[in-house]
Amino acid sequence: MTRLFRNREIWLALAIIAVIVLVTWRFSRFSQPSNLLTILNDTSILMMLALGQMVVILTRSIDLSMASNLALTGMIVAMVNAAFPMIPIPFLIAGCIIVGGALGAFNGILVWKLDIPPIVVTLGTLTIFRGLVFVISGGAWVNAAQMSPDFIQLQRGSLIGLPILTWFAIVVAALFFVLMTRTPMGRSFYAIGVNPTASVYTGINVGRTKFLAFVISGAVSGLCGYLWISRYVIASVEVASGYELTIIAACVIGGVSIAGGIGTVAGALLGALFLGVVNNALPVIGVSPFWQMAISGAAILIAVVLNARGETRKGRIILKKAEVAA
Amino acid sequence: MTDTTSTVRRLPDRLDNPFRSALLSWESLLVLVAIGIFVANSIASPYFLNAWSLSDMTFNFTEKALIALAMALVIITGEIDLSVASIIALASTLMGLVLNAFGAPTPVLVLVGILTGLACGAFNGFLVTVLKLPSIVVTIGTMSLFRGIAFIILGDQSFGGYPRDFAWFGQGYVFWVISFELVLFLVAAVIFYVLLHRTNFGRRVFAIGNNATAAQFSGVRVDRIKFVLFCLTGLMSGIAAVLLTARLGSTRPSIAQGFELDVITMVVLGGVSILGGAGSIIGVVLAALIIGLVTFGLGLLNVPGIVMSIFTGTLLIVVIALPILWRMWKEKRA
Amino acid sequence: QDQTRIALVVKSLGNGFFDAAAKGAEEAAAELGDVELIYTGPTAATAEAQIEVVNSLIAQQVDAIAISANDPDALVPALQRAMERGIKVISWDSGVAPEGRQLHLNPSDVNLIGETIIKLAADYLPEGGDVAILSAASTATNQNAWIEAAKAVIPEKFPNINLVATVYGDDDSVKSTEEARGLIAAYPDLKAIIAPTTVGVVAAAQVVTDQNLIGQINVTGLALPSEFKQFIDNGASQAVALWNPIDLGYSAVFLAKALVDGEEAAPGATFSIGKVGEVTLDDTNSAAMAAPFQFDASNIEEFSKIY
Amino acid sequence: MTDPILTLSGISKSFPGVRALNDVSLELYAGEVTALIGENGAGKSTLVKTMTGIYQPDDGEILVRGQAISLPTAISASQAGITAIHQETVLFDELSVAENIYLGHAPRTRFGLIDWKTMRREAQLTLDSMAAGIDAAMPLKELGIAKKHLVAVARALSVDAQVVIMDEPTAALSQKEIEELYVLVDLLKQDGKAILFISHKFDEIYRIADRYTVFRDGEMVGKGFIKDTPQNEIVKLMVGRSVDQIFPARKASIGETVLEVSGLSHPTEFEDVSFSVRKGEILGFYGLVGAGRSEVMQAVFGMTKPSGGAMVLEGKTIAPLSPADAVEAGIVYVPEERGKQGVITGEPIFKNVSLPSLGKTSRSGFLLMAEEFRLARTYTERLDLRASSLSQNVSTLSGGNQQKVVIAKWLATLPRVIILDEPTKGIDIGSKAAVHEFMGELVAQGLSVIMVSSELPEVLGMSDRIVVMREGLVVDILDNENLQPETLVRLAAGIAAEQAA
Ligand SMILES: Nc1ncnc2c1ncn2[C@@H]1O[C@H](COP(=O)(O)OP(=O)(O)OP(=O)(O)O)[C@@H](O)[C@H]1O
Ligand SMILES: Nc1ncnc2c1ncn2[C@@H]1O[C@H](COP(=O)(O)OP(=O)(O)OP(=O)(O)O)[C@@H](O)[C@H]1O
Ligand SMILES: [Mg+2]
Ligand SMILES: [Mg+2]
Repeated sequence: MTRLFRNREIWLALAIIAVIVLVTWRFSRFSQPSNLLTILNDTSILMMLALGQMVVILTRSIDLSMASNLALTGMIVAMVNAAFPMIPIPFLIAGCIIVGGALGAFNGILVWKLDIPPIVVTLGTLTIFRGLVFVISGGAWVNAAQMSPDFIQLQRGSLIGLPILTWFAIVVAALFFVLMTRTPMGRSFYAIGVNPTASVYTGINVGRTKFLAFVISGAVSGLCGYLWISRYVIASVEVASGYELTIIAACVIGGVSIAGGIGTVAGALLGALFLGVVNNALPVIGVSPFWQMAISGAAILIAVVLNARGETRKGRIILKKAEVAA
Repeated sequence: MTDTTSTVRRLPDRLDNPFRSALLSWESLLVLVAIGIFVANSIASPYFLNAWSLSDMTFNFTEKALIALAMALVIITGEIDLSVASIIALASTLMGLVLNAFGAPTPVLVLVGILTGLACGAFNGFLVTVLKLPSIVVTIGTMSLFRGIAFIILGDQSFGGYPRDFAWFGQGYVFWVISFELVLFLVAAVIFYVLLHRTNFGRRVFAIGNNATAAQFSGVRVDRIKFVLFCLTGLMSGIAAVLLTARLGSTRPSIAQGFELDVITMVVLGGVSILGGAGSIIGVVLAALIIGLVTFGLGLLNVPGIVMSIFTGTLLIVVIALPILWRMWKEKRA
Repeated sequence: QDQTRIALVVKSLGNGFFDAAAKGAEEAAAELGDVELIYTGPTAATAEAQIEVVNSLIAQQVDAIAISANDPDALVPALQRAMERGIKVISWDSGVAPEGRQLHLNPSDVNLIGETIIKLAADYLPEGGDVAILSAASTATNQNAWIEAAKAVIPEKFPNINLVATVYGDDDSVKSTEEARGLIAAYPDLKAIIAPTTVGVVAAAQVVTDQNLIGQINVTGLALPSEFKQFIDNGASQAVALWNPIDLGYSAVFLAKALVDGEEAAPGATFSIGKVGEVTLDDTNSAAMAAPFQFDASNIEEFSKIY
Repeated sequence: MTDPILTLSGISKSFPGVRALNDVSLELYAGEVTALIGENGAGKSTLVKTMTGIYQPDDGEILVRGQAISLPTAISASQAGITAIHQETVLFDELSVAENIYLGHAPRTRFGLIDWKTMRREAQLTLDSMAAGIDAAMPLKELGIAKKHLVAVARALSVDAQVVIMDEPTAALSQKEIEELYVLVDLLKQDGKAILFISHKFDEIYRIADRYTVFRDGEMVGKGFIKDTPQNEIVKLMVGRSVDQIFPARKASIGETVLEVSGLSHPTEFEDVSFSVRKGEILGFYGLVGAGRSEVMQAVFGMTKPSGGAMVLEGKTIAPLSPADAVEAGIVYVPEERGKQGVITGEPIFKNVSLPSLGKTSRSGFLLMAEEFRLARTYTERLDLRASSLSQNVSTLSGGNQQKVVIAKWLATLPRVIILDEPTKGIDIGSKAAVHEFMGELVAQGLSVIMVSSELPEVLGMSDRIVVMREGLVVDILDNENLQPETLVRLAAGIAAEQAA
């Protein structure tokens, strides 16, 4: 039991429930299943992005280019769809994952082969990718009228009562869960985050593993590029601009340690969900939109403080007496 | 050591030639890049080589570069401050508030701006050094918090009507085409150069960046120094807020949006190691100049800002990658 | 130099509205013959980015700047500097404070727009009800002026319309979408969303469509026919309005050229704006181009092909 | 005489500026322990890394049972039947014990996924076979340092290998665990494995090794059978000269009490620790690894905050809140983890030395480089530091020389009390004698020295008085006169207490 409550995912889940209960107390409609499902659906994209970012952060790296990657892939897919509406959507989605993965691989190669710090690489590609959106589109937007109905409608369909978009998130989360807990690759992300030098001794190629992490975060960004564009039915240069920090915030709130090696799939999902619930609750309880930013900032800080409390390494305890007390 | 006194070996101060290593340094690479871009600009646009043009150019980067000076020190210690742009927003908003609420005179406005910056920096510093939270996370949080407070205060309003003498800080010229902003930046650059490279404080900053634990074990007050550096970054952001507000003549909560990444780009391009422990002020000043030259030069060709960012992004990666590729190439040949 | 160089500076590049305006500006330049048009602006709609654009235009010694400003005050110092260096400065669409320009071209009359956006909602709400406004950035000059005008006109002309909230989507499709969702969640009795911005109106209509609220909530406001046609077609909106952005860009270039050619901008002065007609400056040196034009199911098809 | 299982011949390896290995050879035989002996920086660990696929040799070949093989990765080495306990801990705090043992070669299910159940079971079996008393499902971070080391051993044994390499496996273990390790080595020998054993401790080399190979400065300088070779011969091969293993006579006159610590406590690490150290005295701290000695010292040094207790230095009550306060008061600490806490790798020698003394080498806060060089030269030369220049990066120095930089740094502050935490851990025999010699000099100059050490001969040879700690408590404080080693061991391990009870 005590072990259960030392688990930060539990605390985060409780915090989310607390917010929902508090808001419901004043606005009963908030916790209606339909509204909760809407929130889940609204948060789906952020959840997937947070998972991609988590893998990178686990390896002691950071991917600041995810939002730009998303915008670039999204613009490409929107333009392709506008030009060739007959291409089936599953092909487009596969294309997005490949393009996004390739952009991620570009980051990864620079990190792996040239050993440039990830924050520098992705700070550069953050601006480069977004600039390319402008270059390929000539600055023009692709709007709903130009997109094919399938392109827009796919994620809005529903399956067993849940929107397809939510299903995307569920499938991606399940894949990540298997990847991170059951495959050598997933475990090597943790290993190089916890102790990069020691990883070398266990036969892990640290550079290549980081490269793979960037490919994964890129592929997720690419997938979300399509989902984002078809959700908001507009592709422009400013799509998801500044969103990279929201993604990182979701990871941090979810207990992913920025120092690498610590973080779980459940944590990242809950971190994203927390932001989703808070953002959704504010307008409902009638908080002026001008308060929104300050509140989410404060939420991030509080989450970090609480996480750090849980993380204070209870190193080893020498005194017998203290051991009993603990 | 019974028999060592006879065989004491004399250790020379250094083996390498300092002049030679200066020639091969990062700064000299940046000087070459800067000259190259300057020449390219002069050829590409007939309007570039003009005293007023060059003077106008400096306005594009001085405020960011002022913050970059302090940010360089923060990054050298292995920390980062992403909240600088939001500090500008909050400081500018509070200046507008005291102006509109009490009709405060210019000196009070400047003081409010600077003190707000300092207070925000101290808040960051507190979270990082006392609560021991990672700075990248803390400042992502305060980035929303500070600007969020500005939004709460201002909502959809704006503050304007800044006095004429206040506007001088952002628009005035000290001499001919030399603006006050530029002079202030140059003075600050000299001060920061001395602070980082010529004082005990600077030496300790480098030691922290190289190995904070060992530095602490060596009697360096690591937390105190980090706290001071966050305050310093806040202070410079406050000063930048004064300049920017004076230049714009108005305050909106969205002021200075996105500055933080430009500032960090300058610092990194300037050769400061993002991992901490290495960097120089000269590099940062050169990097600021390079970014100013690139953006202004492309602006003269009416290249949209977003396309310029491709150039700065590429420049960042290429300039960092070049020495590495060079070294790899040399190793391969050896 | 023989050519007159006129810079058309917009809030942000890529926006369909401004691209249409640029088209009109090109037309005007071609018609005038000796005009070289520079179409420029930042990608993110911020004042700082616009100032950098203005600075580089000053350095290029263009003859005139015609700007749609992201902030009425922040651009003043930069534009004043431009005027000091002999550059003619006008603002259009979204204005600059009078000391920062020589004249301002309103797309339409502020009060008229304010009344129109409320009327668009009220026309389809015979018994009245709750409406909310989804605006652009909280700092957008023109939107704020229209909203003020709209608020002023409600009590006397539309007493049964109840304006419950004004929210800001920052002309960002995601933010606008979220704000629209928030409105719908917070105000169960909402009957109409008024979005006096081409980005916000599309986002709101998409949300209403997605949440199957067609018929319950009417989306209206200012919209580009080409972007908005589908929502008139599917019933998410009954009618929207807009002036012709092509004419707006066209007129702006004519006015800028007139100033470069030596005409004086003073209260009462009259300017010819080519095929659009002529305008007269009021006592703040502002002029209004034309009344907003209404689109509904009857005419959207035709106009969606034009802009 | 059988053929060797593993043969290395003509191996060379260079790093930028250092020739770590030069044409060395080595043979390992089934069922025998070969000791690899050499000073710090002789190239022992580098050789281990070339044998385990972590480094690629520049030259030379590796033969397993006469077959030349190449080892491009760590995994290929374990496939070739070579496993190692490395000098650096190859461990992951955030992962479970079982995963630490199997990371990189975890059992898989039919679908290629990691089979956690089998992994945990196998790991538990390996641990139990070593009598480690560790639960394989536990997170590694909850283990003490010695147990962690056992996990590292288990990791090496989890690979089915013919060649087992142990690079200073006993450096972090206490006597009890060392004994258990010896048993394990015997078992491996009986299994017919070839073992390479690296150690600086001659007693254990003579106890378990059959053969030896000696390296000096990256070259192989001798090999043979342990039982035919006396210790001083090996030492001579190793350092190129003969070295006395005699501890210097303590001739300092002991004066009045300098530092008095009373009732020092910490919520989880130690309680009611009281001791005093006098002028010109070496106070030894003995205990098993993990007894909490370092924690006490770090509290005295202001690094960790005690929950209670008082300290009086030369009559003045002090309460250092940070190392800076302690240094100002005149207490300095040479930490145990040299690389992490001692030297600032990445900075040159002179900056390391001057760091705590910047106040003295500067004028009103501004650096005076000439002063810094002078200060650094004075103290490093006194310690006979081996370096090419004062601007050499400390990371390029060998462990022993790094230790000298740390000591020089503190001497330059002219301290009253100097605390040395495991000052000779991992240091070769030549440098060790120098450090001991030097401690004698320090006390002769009137300093007080506190020496934390887990090595009995060192504690007994150097200390005037000895504080014994166990599980965070001071068990006894003894005068070092006619002390029997057994007494100390019994006190430290708590055996005496049990017998009494
Ligand atoms: N990665 C490296 N880069 C540069 N030099 C290195 C590297 N690794 C080892 N060296 C150098 O190679 C030499 C041999 O080092 P090695 O670690 O093999 O010594 P060792 O015999 O294991 O010493 P110890 O007894 O202290 O463990 C030393 O001079 C060391 O500084
Ligand atoms: N569980 C652990 N995880 C990580 N590090 C540990 C752990 N236990 C001990 N250490 C580290 O190992 C070193 C020795 O532990 P400790 O200080 O408890 O014992 P000690 O009695 O001082 O022993 P020593 O003789 O090694 O100094 C310390 O530096 C400590 O930080
Ligand atoms: Mg070694
Ligand atoms: Mg210890």
